[in-house]
Amino acid sequence: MLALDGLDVYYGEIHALRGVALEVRGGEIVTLLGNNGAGKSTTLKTISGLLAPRRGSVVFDGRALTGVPPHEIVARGIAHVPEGRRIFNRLSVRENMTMGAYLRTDGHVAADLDRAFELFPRLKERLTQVAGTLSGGEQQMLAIARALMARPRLLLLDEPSMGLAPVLVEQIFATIVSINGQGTTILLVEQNAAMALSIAHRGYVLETGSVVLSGTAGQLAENAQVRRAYLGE
Amino acid sequence: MIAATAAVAFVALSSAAVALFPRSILVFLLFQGSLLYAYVARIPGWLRATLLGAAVLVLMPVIGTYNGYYLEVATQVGIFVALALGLNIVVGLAGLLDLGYVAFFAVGAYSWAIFGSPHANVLFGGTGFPLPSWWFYPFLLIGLTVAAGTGVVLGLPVLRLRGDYLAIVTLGFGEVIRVLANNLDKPINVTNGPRGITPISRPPLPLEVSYAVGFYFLALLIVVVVILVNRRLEDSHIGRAWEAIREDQLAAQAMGVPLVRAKLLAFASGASFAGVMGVVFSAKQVFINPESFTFLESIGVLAMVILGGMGSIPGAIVGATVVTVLNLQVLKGLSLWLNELKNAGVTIFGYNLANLPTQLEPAKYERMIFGLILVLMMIFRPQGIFPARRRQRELGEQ
Amino acid sequence: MFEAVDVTKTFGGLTALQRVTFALDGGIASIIGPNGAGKTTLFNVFTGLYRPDIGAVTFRGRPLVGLRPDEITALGVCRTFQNIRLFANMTAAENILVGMHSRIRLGLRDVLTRGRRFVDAEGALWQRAGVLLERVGLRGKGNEIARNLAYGEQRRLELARALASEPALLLLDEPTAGMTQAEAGTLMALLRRLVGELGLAIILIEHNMRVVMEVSDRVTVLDHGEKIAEGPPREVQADARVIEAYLGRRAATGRAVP
Amino acid sequence: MTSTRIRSLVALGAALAVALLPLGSGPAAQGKTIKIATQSPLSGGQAALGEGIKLGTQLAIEKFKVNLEKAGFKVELVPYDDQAKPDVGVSNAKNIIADKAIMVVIGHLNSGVAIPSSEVYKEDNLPMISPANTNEKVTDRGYPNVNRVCGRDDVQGPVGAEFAAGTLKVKTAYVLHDKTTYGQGVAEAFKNDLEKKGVKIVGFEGTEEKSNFDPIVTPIKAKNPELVYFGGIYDQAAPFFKQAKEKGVKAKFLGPDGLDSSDFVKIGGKAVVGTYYTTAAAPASSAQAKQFGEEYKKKFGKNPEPYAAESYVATAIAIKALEEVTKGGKAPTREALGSAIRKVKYNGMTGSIEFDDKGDPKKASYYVMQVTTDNPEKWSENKEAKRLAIAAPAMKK
Amino acid sequence: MDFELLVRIFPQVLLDGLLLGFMYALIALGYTMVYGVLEFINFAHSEIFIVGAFVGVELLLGLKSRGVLDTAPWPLVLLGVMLAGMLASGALAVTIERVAYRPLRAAPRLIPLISAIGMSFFLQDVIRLTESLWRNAFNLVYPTLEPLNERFELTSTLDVSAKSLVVIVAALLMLWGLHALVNRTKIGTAIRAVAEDQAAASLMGIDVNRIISLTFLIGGAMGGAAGVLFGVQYGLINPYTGFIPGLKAFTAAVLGGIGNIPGAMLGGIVLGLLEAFAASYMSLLTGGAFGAEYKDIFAFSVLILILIFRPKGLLGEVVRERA
Repeated sequence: MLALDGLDVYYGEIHALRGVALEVRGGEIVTLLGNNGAGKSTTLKTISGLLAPRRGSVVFDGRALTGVPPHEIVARGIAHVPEGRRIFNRLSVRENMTMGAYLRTDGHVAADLDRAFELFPRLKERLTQVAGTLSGGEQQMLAIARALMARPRLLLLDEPSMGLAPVLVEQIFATIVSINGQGTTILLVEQNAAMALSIAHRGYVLETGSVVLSGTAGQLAENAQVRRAYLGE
Repeated sequence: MIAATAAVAFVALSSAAVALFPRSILVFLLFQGSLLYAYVARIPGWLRATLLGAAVLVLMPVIGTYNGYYLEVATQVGIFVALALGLNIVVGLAGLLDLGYVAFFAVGAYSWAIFGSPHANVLFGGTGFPLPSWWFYPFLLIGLTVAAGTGVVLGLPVLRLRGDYLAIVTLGFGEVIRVLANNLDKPINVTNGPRGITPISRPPLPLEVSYAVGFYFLALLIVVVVILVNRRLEDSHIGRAWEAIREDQLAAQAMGVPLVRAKLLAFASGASFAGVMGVVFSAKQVFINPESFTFLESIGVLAMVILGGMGSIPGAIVGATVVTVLNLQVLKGLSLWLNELKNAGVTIFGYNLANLPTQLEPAKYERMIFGLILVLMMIFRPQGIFPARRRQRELGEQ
Repeated sequence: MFEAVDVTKTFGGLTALQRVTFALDGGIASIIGPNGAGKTTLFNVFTGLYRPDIGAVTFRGRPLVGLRPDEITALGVCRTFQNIRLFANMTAAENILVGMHSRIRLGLRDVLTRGRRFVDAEGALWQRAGVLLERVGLRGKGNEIARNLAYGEQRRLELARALASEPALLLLDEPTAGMTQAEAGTLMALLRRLVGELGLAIILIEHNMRVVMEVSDRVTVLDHGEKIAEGPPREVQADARVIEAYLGRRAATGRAVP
Repeated sequence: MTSTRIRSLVALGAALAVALLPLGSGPAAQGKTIKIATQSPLSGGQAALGEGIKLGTQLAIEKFKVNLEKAGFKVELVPYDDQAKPDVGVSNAKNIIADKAIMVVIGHLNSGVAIPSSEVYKEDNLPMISPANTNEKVTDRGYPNVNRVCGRDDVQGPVGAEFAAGTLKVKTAYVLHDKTTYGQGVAEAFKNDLEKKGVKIVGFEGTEEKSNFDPIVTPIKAKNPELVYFGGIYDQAAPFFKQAKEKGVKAKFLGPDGLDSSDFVKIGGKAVVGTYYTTAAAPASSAQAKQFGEEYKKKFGKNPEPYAAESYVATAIAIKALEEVTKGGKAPTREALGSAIRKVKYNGMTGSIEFDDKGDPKKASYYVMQVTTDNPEKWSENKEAKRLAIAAPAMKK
Repeated sequence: MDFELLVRIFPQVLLDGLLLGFMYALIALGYTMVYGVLEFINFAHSEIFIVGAFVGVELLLGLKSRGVLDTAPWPLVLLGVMLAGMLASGALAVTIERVAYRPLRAAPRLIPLISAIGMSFFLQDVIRLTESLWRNAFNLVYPTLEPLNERFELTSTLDVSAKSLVVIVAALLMLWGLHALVNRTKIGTAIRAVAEDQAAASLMGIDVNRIISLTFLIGGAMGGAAGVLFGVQYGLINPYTGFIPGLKAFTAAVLGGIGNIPGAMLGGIVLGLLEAFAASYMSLLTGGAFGAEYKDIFAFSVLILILIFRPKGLLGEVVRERA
């Protein structure tokens, strides 16, 4: 479904990604592990068009995404929940959701709104509330719900557990699994390696901008290097 | 070695050329260019210092005897360099956007203008004024103090404001000072309103030199002092505190930087440079009125700082030089040259310039070109001509 | 040494802190709790960014309420920020030197005359900056622009900058956020050393429960602006209210601790 | 851009400059060229007036240069833009005195620029004839090289006062000015003289406002004066009078020579018909003035701005003096020209002009004109209401 | 002090101030729209505004020379002219953004400001060049639409002209329209989303560049409409006329809380009232010691005072600094 190959990305002079290659197949949950600065978020931003690679290719459904602006990438079926949630604080919950469905002209937006509220009943209670006043967990829910409003076939999630209480992290991960169960493919970047490997099918480990390890979630969880660096053993 | 020879030759040749063609603006630009080259060329420090020193101390005054206009340009460059350096502290280092900077210049200028002219008699009665002309020198200090005080007065109420709110308040303050200067001829005649104050005494000069040369050296001296003070402030805990405020005010305060004191000091030091130069300006002009202190002047100085490179001392110097030379020389030179072509009836593409309608008079569109240059500079070199560079330091690491 | 009594803070109608009492005499204390529980607000009250509506904060017997943040720093309380707030365009060493600001005893005259006193003092500052960089493992990075440092390095630089003010009490707001377990472990070891070597007291806001449990002498749990539990890590971990509001059952039973 | 690139750029610039060297070094035949410079704002908000000065000069040069050309001289105009800024004016002045071919300066518009600039001209005895600077200080310094063909504030103001009190016989007056050297100067002189004549001044204010005069008009209307005087230029006076009239102010309107432009009625329309203004320029019914107006319009496609006529006269005087000093084809000097200018007796459309020892016209004739129609084309048909001649006051020592 | 006079003119001064305030508010909207989205002061807005006024005057003069002006119904003429002014100013604003601001979007905030100042200088003289070639004129005068000059005497001390009423009505309509657009439509929500977080907005499928262009278009169009109304109201324009009202409107925008649409309105009105009362009353209150010339000092002093107590303007949200 999605294939990255030989991706080189720079921030000014800094070489952030060095020849990253990875693949996501339809229906999977794939996770990217790595410490901060390894290039996980950069990878996601390059896929969604926020960053332009200097070399290499991003192919989605057989069509190249390089050079395509972010808003068109959304139209092709990729939604990106960025790090730090980035909800629109001054917009209401409903307006945030409407923005998620910005490009849609079909008549099913209302139905999708209801579906999203099934996943996140808390949001329905706060429909007219200004998003900035939501709690951290609710904001994360809103960020994911908002992305789902675009009816993506591939969902990019960047650190959904960041800054959340453990009790909420469990909820969010359960929701991710159920979203995947409804047929949405997921590429998950996560600090919390244990959690991520527990729900993912496959994973990649990034270090200083390169893929150093890949395999099924089970293989990675057993890998000594992963256990030492990311599972803290 | 090649660079050293080139630099020396460049400076020498261009100054000789000025002597040969004293009216050619291009030649003078060449001379200025040679100084810039000497500054950026890879040559030993002592050679650089010698070349630049010789150029400003000896060559420039000599050139001035060939063409006094160049000396005037150089003096005005000096005045604006000091202003730009002062504003650089406030905007470039401390990150406080000030759109009314010229107010401090006005305060300095009026302080000497009032006491250095018979106008003070109107204000205080009697015939004791103007003060003897040597008072000019103490007044450099008084102008500095008054301007610094004004800086604090402005600084105090606006400490809580940020960014554009600060900008608008400083803009308002600048306008208030100008309008006050324009209106304070009644009920008490402090500034003589729009008619301005004249004649303003000029200082006695130590040597037998002309006023043009005298003011050149005076401006030069002040600029040197300002640069020195600026560098010392910048390279100290005070300068670092300013930059920290610019980068992140809240974090700076949490790290122990007293915001109020640091910001007031920034306003005061920036203002004091303008104050000193105001005193010099009023004596040089012999006449001042509020027209010299408009909002556009503040904008001009801001453009110098940003064009040169924010927070950078060489940047502020070069920025002030470029803008002043551009305004007083290049654009003027260009329109004079076009005018000459026109008078000579030169034909371009089969069109005789003498038939040029007066609407297209080149002298009328100097500001348009200036505006265009500003836009282009920002687009193609937004960091300025000489962006600030971090100093590399030896650290106590084992 | 540090004491906060009945601290209450409201924003508009929203109560961010409700009669929170907190005391520390040394060692490492952690504050945990769900997002929006008031942890960062409490830090902001401690460091003078917010003034509490009610309540007193004292440090070594001196009241802190009403003092400006820089005055509190000068007294020996310094902090880091949840989302790193370095002086991005200054070098690492300069960042640390700004941290020393409240300890610098030079006046405007010293700066302008640049006499012996200034040169010596300034030299000593840079020397010490080097030592601090080395302490947090940033040796050789002194001349790098802060913005260009890697994320983990930035976190450590922020710590060094806080240490530069010679604090007796250090407030760290999620210092391991965005770090892998291995990196977090290294940082905690460093904190432990600091407590041991310098006699520092540290208050920590953390989400990484493994870190909290390993390093803290005591844990305080906030929820909705109120203190709901306090005590040694093991006790707090077993507290029913804490499990309900924050930890969740999985974490409490020790399975797959995140 | 790295410093290497700066370096290469500088080098490139230098090479370019060398290549262009001969261009900027001025024409070779300097000795046989006489240049007349103008300094006035050619850009910015006051550009319209500044351009009038330049165009008036240009017209005069073309008209009167014949004799000089016969004597073998080429006469050229060099217009400088002083941007109404003193520092720019001074730097231009330095440039002007360095160009030895420039024999005389016609300018400036603003006294604030003229005073410091003339300090520079004095360094080299370069004569300056001002068409527009009415501030007393311009000539009261007693410089031998500084002259003006326009009246002084302290002459024109009293002319207006004499007319208001003597002819119109008003009892109350309201005075507004534009807060410029000129406007305030003439308004104050007017007000002081009028008070002496026993007229009650019900208000005296300044304003920099250019568009919205509502809040100023409201109290005027309430006070209901018989006369409203505006010290300033037509582009402010016309909207002011217009808005006042529309709001129901019933007073007569009076102003100084800044109103003497056909644009005054173009802007003010019917509302300003009947307005009086004082001017030194003769009514266009006089043959000379009429001819000037027509030639100006023909050449530049518009009616003359205020001070265009004065610039024309100033240039004519300068050329007359130049003819004097170049007799027999000898090269003129600035100093000689300066004293020659002081000796010129010129009879033109602003009356006969002869300078006194300060450079003021010995005797200024003033006309009080009344606007008769709202058709700008017929500005020249304005009616002469009164004629007065007043000598400039002697230098205050 | 003439107390009776003071009271007598009060209603008129109030009305004068309101009228001026609406004018400022209209211009201020352009600043505020752009600021709200890009946090950037579009210094060239005064020229965008004055271009509207110039297009208006050219059209009216054109109609007049064809003799249509007096026969056509005035509301139609005015509407047409305003639309043309809005279109021209809007297009100019979009072009300026594309050429002079977009390349600088990632640069530090002062850089686009200087670019805008340069643009302002440039445009002033371009307008002047164009007008001097086209009409050989510097000052242009709005032809009068006779019905608009009619005055209504409300009381013996209070009257108002038809054109003032038109300005007030037009201002209110435009403000209402703008408010509705921004708060009640999807495109308005998108504008607010872009204002808050451009990257996140692009991840929603919003074409950020288009939304920014749209913002400039709307802000510019408001400026153009204000320009035409300004010309109709005051009659005289020249290439530099825009500068001072632009500066005042910018002040009004900041006073109200920049980036806030009702704030621009309120700021404009407050500034207008301040100026009107200062200009009318200063001399009466001080017995002639101070006069109308102090109105700007008065206005700016009050501005400074207000900002000291409300550092984010009258309606600006006081954002809590998150540590």
